[in-house]
Amino acid sequence: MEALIALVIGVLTAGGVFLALRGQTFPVVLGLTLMSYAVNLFLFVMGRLAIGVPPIISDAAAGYTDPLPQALVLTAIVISFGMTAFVIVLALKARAEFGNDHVDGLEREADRR
Amino acid sequence: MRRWLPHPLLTAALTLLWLLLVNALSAGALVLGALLGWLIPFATSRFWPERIRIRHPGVLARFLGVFAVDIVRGSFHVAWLILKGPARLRPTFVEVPLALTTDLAISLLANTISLTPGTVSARLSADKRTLVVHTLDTSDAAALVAEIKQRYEAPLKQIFEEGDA
Amino acid sequence: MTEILLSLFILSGAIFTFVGSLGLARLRDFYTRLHGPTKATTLGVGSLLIASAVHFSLRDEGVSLHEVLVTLFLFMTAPVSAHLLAKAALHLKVKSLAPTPADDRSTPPGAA
Amino acid sequence: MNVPDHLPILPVVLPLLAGIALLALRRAPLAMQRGAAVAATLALLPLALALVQATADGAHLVYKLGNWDAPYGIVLVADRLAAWMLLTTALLALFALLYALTGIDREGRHFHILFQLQLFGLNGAFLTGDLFNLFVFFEILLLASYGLLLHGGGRQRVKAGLHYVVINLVGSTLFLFAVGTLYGVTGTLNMADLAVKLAATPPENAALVQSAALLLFGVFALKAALVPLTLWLPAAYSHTSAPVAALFAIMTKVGAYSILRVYSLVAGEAAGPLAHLLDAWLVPAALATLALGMLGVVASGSLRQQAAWLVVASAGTLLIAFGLGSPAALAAGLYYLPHSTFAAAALFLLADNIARARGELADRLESGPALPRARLVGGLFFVVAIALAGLPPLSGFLGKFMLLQAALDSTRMPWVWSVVLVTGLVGVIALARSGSLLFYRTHTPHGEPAAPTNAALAPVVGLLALVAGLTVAAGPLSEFTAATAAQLTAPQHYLDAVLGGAR
Amino acid sequence: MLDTVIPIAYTLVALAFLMSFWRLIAGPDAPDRILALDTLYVNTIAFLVLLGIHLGSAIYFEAALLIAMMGFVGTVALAKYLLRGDIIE
Amino acid sequence: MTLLLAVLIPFAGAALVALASRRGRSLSAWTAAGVTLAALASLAPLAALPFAGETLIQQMDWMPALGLNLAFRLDGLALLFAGLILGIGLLIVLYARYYLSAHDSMGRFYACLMLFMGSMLGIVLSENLIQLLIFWELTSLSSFLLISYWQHRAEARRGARMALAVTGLGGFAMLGGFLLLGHIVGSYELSDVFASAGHIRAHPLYVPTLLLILAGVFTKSAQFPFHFWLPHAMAAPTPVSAYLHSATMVKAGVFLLARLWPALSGTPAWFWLVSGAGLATLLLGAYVALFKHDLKGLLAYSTISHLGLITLLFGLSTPLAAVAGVFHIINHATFKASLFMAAGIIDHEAGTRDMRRLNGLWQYMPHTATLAMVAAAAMAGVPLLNGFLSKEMFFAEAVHIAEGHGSWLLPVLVTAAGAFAVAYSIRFIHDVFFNGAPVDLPKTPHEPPRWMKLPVEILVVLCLVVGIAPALTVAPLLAVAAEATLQAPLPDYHLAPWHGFNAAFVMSLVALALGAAIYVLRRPLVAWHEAGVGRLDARVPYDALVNGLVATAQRVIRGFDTGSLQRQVFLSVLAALALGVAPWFAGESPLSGGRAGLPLDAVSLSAAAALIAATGATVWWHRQRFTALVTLGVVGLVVSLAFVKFSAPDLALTQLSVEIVTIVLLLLALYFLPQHGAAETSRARAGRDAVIALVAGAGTAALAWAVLSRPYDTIAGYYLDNSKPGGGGTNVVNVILVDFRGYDTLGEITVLALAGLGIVALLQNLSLAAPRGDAAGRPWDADAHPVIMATLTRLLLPLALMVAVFILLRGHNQPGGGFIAGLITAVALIVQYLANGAAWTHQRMASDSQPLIAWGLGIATFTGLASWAFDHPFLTSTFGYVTWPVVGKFELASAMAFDLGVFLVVVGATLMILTRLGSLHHAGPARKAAR
Ligand code: NA
Ligand code: NA
Repeated sequence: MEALIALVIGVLTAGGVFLALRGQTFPVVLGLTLMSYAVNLFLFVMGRLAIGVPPIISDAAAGYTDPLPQALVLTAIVISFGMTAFVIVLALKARAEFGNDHVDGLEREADRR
Repeated sequence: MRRWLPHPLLTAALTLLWLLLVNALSAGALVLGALLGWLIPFATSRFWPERIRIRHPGVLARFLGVFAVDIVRGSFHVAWLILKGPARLRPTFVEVPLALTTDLAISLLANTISLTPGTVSARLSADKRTLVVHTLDTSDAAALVAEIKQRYEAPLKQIFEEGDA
Repeated sequence: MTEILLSLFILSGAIFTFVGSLGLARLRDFYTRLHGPTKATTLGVGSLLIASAVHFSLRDEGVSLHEVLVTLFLFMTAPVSAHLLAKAALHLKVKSLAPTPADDRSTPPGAA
Repeated sequence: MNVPDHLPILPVVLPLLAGIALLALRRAPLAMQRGAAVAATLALLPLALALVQATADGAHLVYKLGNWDAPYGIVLVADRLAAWMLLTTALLALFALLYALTGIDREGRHFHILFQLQLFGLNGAFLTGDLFNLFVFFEILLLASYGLLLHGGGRQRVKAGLHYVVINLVGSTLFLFAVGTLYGVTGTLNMADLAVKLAATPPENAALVQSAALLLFGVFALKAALVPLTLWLPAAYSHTSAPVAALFAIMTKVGAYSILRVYSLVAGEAAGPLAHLLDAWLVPAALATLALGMLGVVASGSLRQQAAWLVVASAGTLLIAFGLGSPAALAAGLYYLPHSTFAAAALFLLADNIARARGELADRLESGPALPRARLVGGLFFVVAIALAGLPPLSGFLGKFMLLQAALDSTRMPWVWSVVLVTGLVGVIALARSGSLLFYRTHTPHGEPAAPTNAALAPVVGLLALVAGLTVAAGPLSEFTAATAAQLTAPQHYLDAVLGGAR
Repeated sequence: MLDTVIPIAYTLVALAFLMSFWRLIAGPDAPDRILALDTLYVNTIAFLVLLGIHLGSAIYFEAALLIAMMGFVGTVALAKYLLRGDIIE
Repeated sequence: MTLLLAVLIPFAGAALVALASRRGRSLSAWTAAGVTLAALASLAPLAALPFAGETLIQQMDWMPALGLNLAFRLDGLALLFAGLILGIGLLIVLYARYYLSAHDSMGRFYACLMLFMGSMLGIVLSENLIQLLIFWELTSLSSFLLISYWQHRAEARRGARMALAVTGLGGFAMLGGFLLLGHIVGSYELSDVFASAGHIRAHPLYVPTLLLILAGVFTKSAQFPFHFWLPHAMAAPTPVSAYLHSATMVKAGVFLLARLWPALSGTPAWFWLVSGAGLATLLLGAYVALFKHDLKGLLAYSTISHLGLITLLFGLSTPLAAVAGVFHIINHATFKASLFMAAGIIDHEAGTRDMRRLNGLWQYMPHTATLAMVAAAAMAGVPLLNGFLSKEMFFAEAVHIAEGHGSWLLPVLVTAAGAFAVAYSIRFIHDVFFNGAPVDLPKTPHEPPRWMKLPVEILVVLCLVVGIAPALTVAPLLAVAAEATLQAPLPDYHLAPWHGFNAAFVMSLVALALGAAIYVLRRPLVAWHEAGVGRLDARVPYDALVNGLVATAQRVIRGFDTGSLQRQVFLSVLAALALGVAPWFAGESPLSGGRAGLPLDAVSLSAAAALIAATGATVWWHRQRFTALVTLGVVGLVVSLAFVKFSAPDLALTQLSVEIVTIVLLLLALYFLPQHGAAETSRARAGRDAVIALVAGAGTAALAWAVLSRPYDTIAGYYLDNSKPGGGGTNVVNVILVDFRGYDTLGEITVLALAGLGIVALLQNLSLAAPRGDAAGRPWDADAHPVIMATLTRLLLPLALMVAVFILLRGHNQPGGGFIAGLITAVALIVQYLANGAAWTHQRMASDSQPLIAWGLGIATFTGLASWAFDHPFLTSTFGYVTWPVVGKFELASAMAFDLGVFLVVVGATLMILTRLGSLHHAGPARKAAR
């Protein structure tokens, strides 16, 4: 299972990086979102994988997984949500300012130096 | 009374909802549920200013029974159709002329249709007088329309609109 | 006995869930595919939720009915989703096996 | 517990409360908003000074948030370094804010709220003793900086802002990967606890923790605009509004500060597999940054661009000092830090004054008609240029002198000396060129351009007064930074102060 | 008995999930994909309920409830986008 | 600290002068003179000390730990220079008063002059080398201002920049040299340096130290090959040239040679470097001076030549040569200052400095001509003038050295240089004052004002009296200065106009005769020179160097900083890869640890397969944006599923809610963006990106695997143990969020609030054209708010709010909490917008959600602050159990209030973001105008 999760994190990162390297705002936003999925998963599994042992104290519980990474990921999710929202709006602002949706405000590849 | 408890039905429903959420029946839960059930409608009343009145509780109960049976029946029917294979289906669009006038009743009818045997309400005309329904497997469109009108529209009309029109 | 009942609910729930998605995968046009999830899958989940309610009511003291809530939510929302999707499909003139109705030309009441 | 016991949290809570108050006051008259903003910023000064005083004897004030012991709860740790950073920030912020009051705060919405929350983020980052909390405060100061950077809008600004935001999002992702890995290996987040645990890393985990620590370094390097992660800075700083650019003079220092803070704890002499971790990376990258920065200064087409590249160069200089790592070098860097911050800020503000007075020509490095109040503005430019080029007698020279002297003991001395001295000369040549293009009139003026106002020049003068203060008081201040460096190179006290309760 | 039924149920749900996903990839039209996503949400609810029964924990209930709510919102938003482009107008 | 005071007086005076200039031109001149006199007066009482054989050292701490103190030294050498600086400075002040025209700003001139004067004084009075360097650089800076005084002239600007660049170069080198010297000696104080002379010369770092210091000396004193800036500095007003190039700026270099002579001289390296540069400069300057048509150009090269002479003398390393060097410093200062002033008078009166046009001025200004002739004769080394005396000593020393080395090359060369000096001096006189009639002068020359000539007269008198009676005049001063230079007893020397008919005198005679001959033959020589050597201009390579620097810089910067975000992202990823991968190459740590993992199961495998496929689909279809959005939804769903599966219900709830809000956000944005992305990258670029993306993916996967396959020790146990007893909640994640690490959460909601506020600020004045139809060109559906959806969502609202309250309240003990509750609330409200439209919804709720944010942040912060009242740190939580009749026992925790704050911020920020974005095209200018 650990290897599978590692693979998933790797795939998400690869997809995120590839999209972040695109030249238009929308795929870049998608890429950043994928990256945030990757990093949230990564941060989460740093507490190791455990099934059926949520960190909620009860007499019946068989055990608990590490709650700290979960708390960290929660914070990270919220923060990346705020960031994503901002970057999306910024993409619109850029669209309005540039007249196109290229990250550098260029119409075509040929426009660049 | 009306001022202090504008939506008794909603309050009751929400209290019940709270008990379901808490998944326990205790005095504390009831009190808190009732409190919230009383407060929340104040916040949401502007979204739903008119009161929902149910005029024939008996009809409603019967309607719900029919509906429940139809859902199960419909699901088995659709499952069977799916398993039988796509080739034998006779999909059709039918237009159901509506006698209902209120948005609530029309919406409930549309949802009922969507949840019951092989039909999905696909479009409501702009004048709200016709409902386009897609069926999965129908040979007689007219019969279907008639059944819908008789089986679902009539009771809904009775429950929500009688006396209004 | 209860375990048989429970198993029955679980199994039928799973089968309906499966069949709903099967329909989604197998059927030949969007409109027919729409029927699978809206009915079979919804009922499948409903069935599983009943199993859950039974299970937890029996295991712990007290009745577990909060599963009703999920069912209620699904039954309230699934038809709306289906309706909107069908409406969108009609708008987009998605390929249909059945002849599609003419565009809606009626004017809304009150429109000039 | 009485008020002085809460001292470490006050510089964090105050701007937060100010931000909230300003949010509540957003419909109040502008004068009231401004008054509140200035009062809040001004109030940071006594707090920072009190912290400097409280930490001057070498104490580490540990503030246990939520009353939870480290490493379980988050602790704030105020030491000389933190106090120094806070004081620098408070002084800088005050003048940046005063400049904004000349009307720039009205060019967009929420300026004062964003400004206060920016300070909240900065102060929080300087005080925290927890690595993940550092991430959180990085995000606060970044998001606030996004808002401030884009304040006022405009095509160039939006483009620079977009790049800045995206590249920082990539950086934040990297931060989390690094923190995550460190937690995954050590099971802790408190910097002191991390230091203790990392020092005891078994050999089979060595590469893993090194990898994580270097990724973290990558994040800080990005914030510090270290080569090759420099490119976001020139565009962002040269296209934003002047008070924001001035305030941002501290932003690269946040990266440098973090490098110093984290690696003084986890990569010191006794740090196990992490000992001397940055040795192979930091100084070469910093030298390249300084060189690139100065080339940028030479290549710039406008004064603001030049100022931005000077920020890059100063980040390079600072990190050379931090990279050398000896107490003397750290002391030099820490002395140079406020200097370069104030001087760069002064240049951004002055450039804006010049740009506004030159109309169409703005701050482009092209000769034009004589400026109104040319003698005063030119005189100020002369002083700023001296400060930034590191020429005598100002603190820039003293900082470089300290750095070069400190480098004498290093094997990298020839590299450090060559780059620092040659870039110094290049800086002089470039700034002389700018000055003569901007201030030496080549044709007679047509029309009456708007003269820079006293209100707009006063913050420049104020910042230069700070530079002068750094120069005059170089003795005691360099002793303070030497003491700070000593504190940093002997982290055991930090560890004891933070973990005392837990061990 | 449950020990045999639950793995079967898991497998069926997993297959359902994969088939829905297949439709999402295959399309061919946007409504198909939205429908498939909606179905995936419902499949997930089924999975969560199963997991709850299997692990004997009521902790997954809220997730199921939330998926029911959120899945609906997502579907509605996506469908409205197809209809109107501007989803909040 | 009298010496400090003396140095500070001119600096303070500069400010005074600038102030005085507002009150009239003369006042600033008088103030400047007063300041100079004040500085002189402050030193006067101390002047006796050097003559009494005492060295006055005054110190004050500045940066004692670093060896940089304010330390001043007054010995003979310093006194001599201070006298020259202030004395000639005073004459310059007087002269400039009449020289500057009505267009010239007196205030600026005198202020800069005072700054320069103070800086020079600082150099010569410094005991600490670093302090000396500081004043050294200040002379560069203030001379920049002086040279560029006529800033409207391109050559003035260029000359000033060149001087600054070249002397700046030297300054930076010298800083290195002084640092090394300080390192060798262990102190920057001159006294310590002198005391360690032997140690210094034996030190392995001696040669680099010497080279660096000499770089400073040679650039400042315009020694070959750094001489070229000096002629260009002639663009300065003549008083500036007279001051800078006689007694001060260029003399700073030779002053330093004298100052460090006891510590550094006497080695072969010193001998060859210093005397070599001096000799080359001497010859070059003397030769070129002859061919300059510009009066000041001639004087400039003559200055270069004389500086070479002085340098050569110090380079010879004999005490006697050093004495001669000091002597020539004095003499050159007097005759060169007067010559520059005379040249200035001529320029001032005749309107040109071109000797081809200036002829026969004797008839117009005989008085000035007489003065110039005497000064020029001194420059030529004519007997009975001061220049003759030091030149004799120089010739004698050259002969002496030659005898030691057995080579007569040096005497021959210096005689040749002397001959050229005679020739250009004759030219200066004959070409200007005689040689026929003037050619086309701009104005008719006449004698200058009385007071303008006075400084020249004083200096010329000095040339004479020193030349005739040196023993009675200059001898004591020279003795103390020379003794201070040597830091040793003086050698035997004799100051007199007549030393008998010796080798030096012969050389002088030869030089005079040869010089006259050269002048006579000047025409063919000029022609020959201008056809060859004269075409060489050091400015050309200098400009090429500077332009090359600029061009290189621009090329490097443009090449690196293309303004491309893609490049930045690429570099960041690359850097991260390099940093992350590097440690593994050491090869000591295995990638895998030994920890046993969980078994795989079918559901996880299918979910992972779906996630991977969905990620691939998102990437593959990123240009079909809507589709990519749907596939991204699957990714988010599976990630939530993973959270659920691995015991993180809170995370799953959060991820699900965020997921939906993000999709709504992206849809809102997509409306204004192209539905289909254009193909913007080449295949090769995409291939490169794919490779780096895959490598980055492999890297993170490996990192994750490396951690997951290892055991770890965590502080988690503490949270599990203390959550209930210490935090009052059983949901440990929530207790961490609102209590153990509540500070993080406070930060997190601030981020969210900032996002909202930032977005509002961004969206201000933003208007975007709304597309009329979808990507396929279909017009939008007419039905904006389908009835069925509208009705049902309204019904759902109270339900959803109830759920939100439930999630909020139970969060402390069960999965949930303020954040999720906030998102549920926000989503429930957003659905109202979706179903019923913004206008309808705004009628039913407050459209401004900023108060919610303020309240939320405020509640959270004040909850934290409340703990102060109980003497606890910020954010200390408290909880208790209350029992009410009927209701029973329930928990109240301050953390719940904190969570309420979180809830409000989330609702406020989310609503704000979504609704602002949703009403974007309503804010368009067209709509506004219509209102
Ligand atoms: Na139906
Ligand atoms: Na002539």
